[in-house]
Amino acid sequence: MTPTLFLLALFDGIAYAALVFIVALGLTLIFGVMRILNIAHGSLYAIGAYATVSLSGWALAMGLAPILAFPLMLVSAVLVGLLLGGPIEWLLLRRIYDKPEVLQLLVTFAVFMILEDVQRLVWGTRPYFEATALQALGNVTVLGVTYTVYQLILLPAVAAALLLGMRFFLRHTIIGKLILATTEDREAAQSIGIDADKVFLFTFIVGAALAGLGGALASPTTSILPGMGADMIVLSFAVVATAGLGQIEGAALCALMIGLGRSFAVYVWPEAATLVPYAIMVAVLSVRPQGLFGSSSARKI
Amino acid sequence: MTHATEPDKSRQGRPAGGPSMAGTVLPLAGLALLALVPLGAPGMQLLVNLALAKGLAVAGVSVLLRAGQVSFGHALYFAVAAYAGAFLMTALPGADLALVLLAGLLGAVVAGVCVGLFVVRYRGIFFGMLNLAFSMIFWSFLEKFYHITGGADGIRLPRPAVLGMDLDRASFELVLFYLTLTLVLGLGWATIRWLASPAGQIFQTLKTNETRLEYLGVSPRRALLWGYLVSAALCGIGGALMGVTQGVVTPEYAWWIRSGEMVFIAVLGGAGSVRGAFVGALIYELVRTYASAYAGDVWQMLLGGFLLVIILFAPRGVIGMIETLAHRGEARK
Amino acid sequence: MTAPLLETRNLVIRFGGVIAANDVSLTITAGRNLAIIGPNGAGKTTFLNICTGWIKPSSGQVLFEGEDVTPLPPRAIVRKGVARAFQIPQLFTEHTALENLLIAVAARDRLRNPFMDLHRIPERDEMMHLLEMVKCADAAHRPVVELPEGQRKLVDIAVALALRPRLLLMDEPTSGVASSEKHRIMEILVEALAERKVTSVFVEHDMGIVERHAEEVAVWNAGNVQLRGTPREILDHPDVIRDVIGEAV
Amino acid sequence: MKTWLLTALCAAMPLTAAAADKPASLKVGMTTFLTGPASVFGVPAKNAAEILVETINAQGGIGGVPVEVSFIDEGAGAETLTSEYRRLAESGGADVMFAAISSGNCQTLAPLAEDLKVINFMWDCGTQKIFEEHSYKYVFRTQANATPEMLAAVIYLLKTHPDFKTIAVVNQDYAWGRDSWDIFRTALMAMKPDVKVVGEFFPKFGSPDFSTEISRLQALRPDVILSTNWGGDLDTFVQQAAQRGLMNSSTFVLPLAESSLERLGSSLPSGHIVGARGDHYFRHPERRDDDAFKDFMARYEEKTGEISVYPVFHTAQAFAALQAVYEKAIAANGGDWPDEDQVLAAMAGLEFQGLGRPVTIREDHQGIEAQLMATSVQTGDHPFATLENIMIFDGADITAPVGEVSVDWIGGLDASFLDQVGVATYAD
Repeated sequence: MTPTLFLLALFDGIAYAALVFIVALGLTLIFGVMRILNIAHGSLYAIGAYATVSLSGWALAMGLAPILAFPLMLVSAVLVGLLLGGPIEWLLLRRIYDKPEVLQLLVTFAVFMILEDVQRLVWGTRPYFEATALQALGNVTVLGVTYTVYQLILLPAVAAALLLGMRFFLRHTIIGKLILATTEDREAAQSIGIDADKVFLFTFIVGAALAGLGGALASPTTSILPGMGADMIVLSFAVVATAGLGQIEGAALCALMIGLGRSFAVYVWPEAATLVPYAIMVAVLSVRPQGLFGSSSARKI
Repeated sequence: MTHATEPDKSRQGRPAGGPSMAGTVLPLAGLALLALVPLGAPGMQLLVNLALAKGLAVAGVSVLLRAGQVSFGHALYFAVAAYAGAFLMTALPGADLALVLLAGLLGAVVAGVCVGLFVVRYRGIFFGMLNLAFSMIFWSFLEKFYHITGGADGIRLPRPAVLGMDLDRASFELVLFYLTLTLVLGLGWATIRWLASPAGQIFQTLKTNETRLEYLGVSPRRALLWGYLVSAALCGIGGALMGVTQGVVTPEYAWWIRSGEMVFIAVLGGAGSVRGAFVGALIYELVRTYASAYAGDVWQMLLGGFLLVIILFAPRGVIGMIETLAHRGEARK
Repeated sequence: MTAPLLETRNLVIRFGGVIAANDVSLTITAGRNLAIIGPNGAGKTTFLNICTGWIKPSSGQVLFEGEDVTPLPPRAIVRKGVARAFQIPQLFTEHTALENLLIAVAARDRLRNPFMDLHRIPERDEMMHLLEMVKCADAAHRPVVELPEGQRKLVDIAVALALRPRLLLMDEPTSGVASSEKHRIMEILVEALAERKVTSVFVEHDMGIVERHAEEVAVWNAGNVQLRGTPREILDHPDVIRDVIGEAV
Repeated sequence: MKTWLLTALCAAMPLTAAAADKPASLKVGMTTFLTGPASVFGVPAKNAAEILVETINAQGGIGGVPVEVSFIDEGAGAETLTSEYRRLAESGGADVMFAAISSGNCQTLAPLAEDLKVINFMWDCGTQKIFEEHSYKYVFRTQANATPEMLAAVIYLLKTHPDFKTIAVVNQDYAWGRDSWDIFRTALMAMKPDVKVVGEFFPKFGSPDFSTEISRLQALRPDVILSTNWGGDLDTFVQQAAQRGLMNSSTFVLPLAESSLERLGSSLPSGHIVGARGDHYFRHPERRDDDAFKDFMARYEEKTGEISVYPVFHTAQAFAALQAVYEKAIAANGGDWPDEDQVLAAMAGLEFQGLGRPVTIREDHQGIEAQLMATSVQTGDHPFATLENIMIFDGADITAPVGEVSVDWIGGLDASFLDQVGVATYAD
C-alpha cells in the first residue's frame, strides 16, 4: 500500500462518500422526524437521475450551454420533491401514521415497487449516459492520476455545503426548530401546538428532493439503468442505521466511513469491497446498539 | 417496532380451539384443491410448487411479525439453505433429496444461531437493518467469491435421487410437488400449534411487554432466539425446496429485495398469520407470472398497488378478509 | 435465626448529581406487610427498581434470604421468589387477562411442550379463580388493552401473584381503583397474601389504606428511611405530618 | 406409505407421442436481454430475429412451414428465465430454443434443455466449459466459443504490439469474464512468457461505475488493458476511461467492442484493438459487396436506425442453421416433415452460412467460425470509430481439437503458433 495508492483510495473514497451522504441525508431527515425508513427513497434517487438526463438532454438538443446542466439538477431535484414526495406523504403516509410501523415501512416498499415500474415505462430499459456536466468541469491530475473535477471537488463540496446548510437550517430557522422538536418527541411537539402534519409534509418533500438531488448529481458519473435505485438505497440504510436515527452529522461521518472502507477494500481485497459497508454497520452497532450518535430511550415503568 | 399486527381476533373466547371455518376447514380444503393441480392443471404445478416453497419462508417471517419484529434479511437463511443443498450435491453427486433438505435445514439453523445470538439484542429498526446487513454480507460473499461460490451465475443443483431412485424429471417434480405440499401441511400445522403453545405465547409477548416478561423470570433475548430459530428453519426449508425446484441457486436468493418481498407477502397474506403466508405467496406468484404475460412488464406496479389497498383498507390481509367472511358465514348459520 | 426475607446494606443510588438513595439499610421480615410512604419523587419506585435488579446501585448490596442478588438481572431475582406489580401496569396488552395469567404460569413452570395449547394447561381453573378474587373475572377473555386502568392494575397484581412468590413488591396497588372499592380490594388482597403466606411491601400514598392494611410503615424521605414503626406511631409522628401528610392533605 | 405413493405417481405419467406430420408453424423460443445494461445487446438481436423471420416466411418459410419466434428476457434473472424457458418448452410453445446470451444462463439452460429433450442452439454465449465438461444430445452452439475468440485477440495483439511489457484486465465478474481471462492469460503466457500481469479487476455484472478501477489503472500504468466487457458495461467502462484520459496512456484490447462502436461514438479513439467474436462487421471486407448481405444491412438500418452488430450476426447464424438443418432433414426424410430425432441426426457435420463466412458444426456440437480482429480508427466518414488493418483468422486452426480441454491445449502452444494460423488481411 504505497502512499500514492493510499491517497488514491482516499480520493475515491471521499468522492463515493459524498454521493452516499447526499442520498442518506434525505433518508435520515425523514426517518428522524417520521420514524419511517422510506424504501421508496431509492426510486426517488433513480428518478432524479433519469429526470436530469432527460432535462439536460433536451437542453443540449436546444443548443444551450452544457454548464446549464447544474441548475437543471436542482430543478429535477425540486420536481422529484414536489411531484413525488408531496403526494406520497399527503395521500398515503398521512393515513397510516397510527398503524404499526411494519405497515408504514411496507407502504414505502409498495411505492418503491410502483415507481420502479414507472421508471421502466417512462424511460425504458436501455442505459442512459449523459456526462456533459462532468466534462464541462474538465479534469485535474493528482499524483499522476487524472480525476474529474466533478467527482473529486464538486461532489464533496456539495456534500459539505448540504451538511452545514442542513445543520444551520435545523438549528437556526423556525421551521428547522419545529422539525427538531418533532424529531425529539412528536406528542410533546403536538401538545405545544406544532402542526405535525405540516412538518411531516415539509420534511418528506425536502427528504424526497434530497434523494432526487442525489440522483441528479450521480447521473453524470454513472450509466442510468433500472435497478440503480435498489443498489444505492441499501447502502443508505446501512449509513442511516449506523449513524443512529435522525442524526445528520452521524450520517455524514458514517457515509465517510463506509465510502473510505469500500474504496480501501478495492485496493486491498477487491472481493470484499461490496461486503465492507455492512461489516462496518455490524461492527458499529455491536459497540453502540443505538447507532454511533443515537441515544437509547430507557423504558419508563 | 411496537405493535406490528392487529390482535388475532379468531383466538378470542374460543379456548378449546374447535374446528372453526377459517381456522381448519378452509385451509384443508385449499390444500386439497392444490393437491389436484398436477392432475387438473399441470402447467401450474411448477408455479404452485415455487409459491409454496416461498410460502414456507414467508411463514418464517410471519412468525417474527407475531413478536412485533420485522427482519429485512431473512433471505439469508433462504440462501444459506439453498447453497448448502447445492454444495452437498456437488460434493456427493448421488445424494438423496432428504439429505439435501436436511443439509439446507441444518445450514439455516446453524446460521440462525450464529446471527441470532447477535441480533436478538436489538429491536425495531435496528433488528430489521442488522438482519439486512448480515444478508447483504452473505450476498456479497456469494456474488464476489467466484472460485468458491460460482459468483453471479450461482451453482447448479442437479436433480437429487429420491429414496435411492434416480427419477426422470417429470416424476421427480411430481414427487417434489407432493413433498412440498406435505411439508406445507406438516410445518404449517406445527408452527400454528407452537404459536398457540406456552413457549409460542411467551415468544409473542415480546411484541407488547418485554419488561413484564423479564419480571416473569424469562430472558426476552432467549425467548426471541427461540422464535428466531423457528423462523430461520422455516426460511431454510423454503430455500432448500426452492433451490431443488429451480435446479440452480444464485446470489439473488440473498438479495435484500427478496427479504423485502417476504415481508411484503407476509403482510399481503395477513401479518403474523401462517395460513396467510401461503395464501399471500400463491397470490404473489400468480400475479408475477400472469400479470407480466397479459399486462406487460408492470407486475411490480400491480402488486405494489394491491398491497397499498390491503394496508389502507384491510390491514389484516387477505386471510383477515377470509376470516371475517367466514365468521359472518358462521354467525348467520 | 433465619436471614431476613429482603435486606439492603448501605445502598447508594446516584443519577448524575441527584442522590436517590443515600446509605439505605432496610430489612424486611417474612409475614409483616410493610408500606413505604414519602413525598413524591423521593425515590420510592427507584428503590423497588434496585431491589428487583432493574437498575444497579452506585454502591451497597441487596440480599434476598441472605443471598447477595445485587448483580443479578430481574429474571434471576424473580426466579428466587420475588414478584412485582407496577405503578404503570405492565401487561401483555394484546393478550386477554386470563392469558396474561396463563403465560405467567407457563414462565414459572418453564412449560416446554410445543404442541399443548396454552389454554389447556392444568392451572387454568386456578387462574380463573385468581381473577375472580381480584374482581376481574368478567374481563377474563377481553384483551387487556380494552380494560379500564383500575382493572389493569388488579390484573397486574394477579399476574405477580400467579408466580406464587414469597415476597410481593407493589407500587400504589389501588391507585386508579374507585375510592369506594379501594378498601374492599385491599382487604381481599391482604387476605389472599396471608392465605398464600406472601409477604408484601407496597408503596402507598393513601394514608387511609396505610392505616388499615399495613402492619408496618417505613417513611422514605430525602433518599433514606427516616422512620419505621406501626402505622399508628408513624401517622401521628410530627415530622411525618409535616413532610408527608402535610403534602397529602 | 412412501413406496405406494411413488408407484401411483409414476403410473399417472402421460406418454409423449412423436408428431411426424407438418406442423402449422415452426415455433422458436429465443432468450435475449430486453432489460438492464445488456439490453443494448439483446434488443438488436431481437430486431434481427424479427427481420430474419419475415424474410424466411416471405420465401415460404422452412419446408413450407412458417416460422414463429417468441422472446424471453434474460434480464429478469436466472429464476424467471428458467421458469419461462421451461414453460415455453413444455407447453409446446417452442420446437427449437435459442438460448442464451449470458454464459451463466447457458450453463443453467443447457442441462435443462437436455432434461426437457428440446433442441437448443446456444446462439451467443461464449464459455467453452459447457462442451468440455459435459456432452449433450440436444444442445448445439451455432457460433464459436471463448477459445478461438481469445486466441485471435492474443495473436492480433502480438502481431501488432510485439514488445509490450505489462497488462491489466477489467472483466465482468461472472462465467464469461472469468473464463475468457483464463484462456487469454494462458495463451499470452504460452506465447509471450515475459509479460507481467499487473492488475486483475472483476467488477460486478451490470456495474454502473468503474471510477475506482480506473483510478487504480492510472496508478498502475499498464501498457495494455484487456476487457471482455460487452453491452452497457463496455460502453460505461470505455466512456469513463476516455473521460479520464486512460485511453491515451494504455492500449485497450476489447475483443467484443465491435458491438459498441456506434454507441461509443467519439469516446473510442484510434489505435485500440477491437474484436467481434467471429467474422462480424457491417463493412465485412469479404461480404460487403454480396447482395443478400447489403439487403439485410439496409433493412436492419431502416428498422432500427442503427448499424448491425455481432449479436445480429449471431442471430443470423442461428436462423441459417435452423433453415439448413430442417432442409437437410426434410431431404433425408423424402420431403416429409422430420421428427426431432431426424433433425438431431441432420445436425451432424451441418454447414450453414449467415452474414459472415460459412460455419460448420463439429461432432462435439461446437460451431467452427472464423474470427475477425482489427484496430479502431476515427476516419470521419462515420460519427463513430470504424476498423482498419483487419485480420480474419480461420476458425479451425484456433479452436481446441475435439475432446481437449482448451486451457490445457493452449498451454501447450508457443510463439511459433503465431505463423501457423491461416489469416486474411485487409486494409479496411
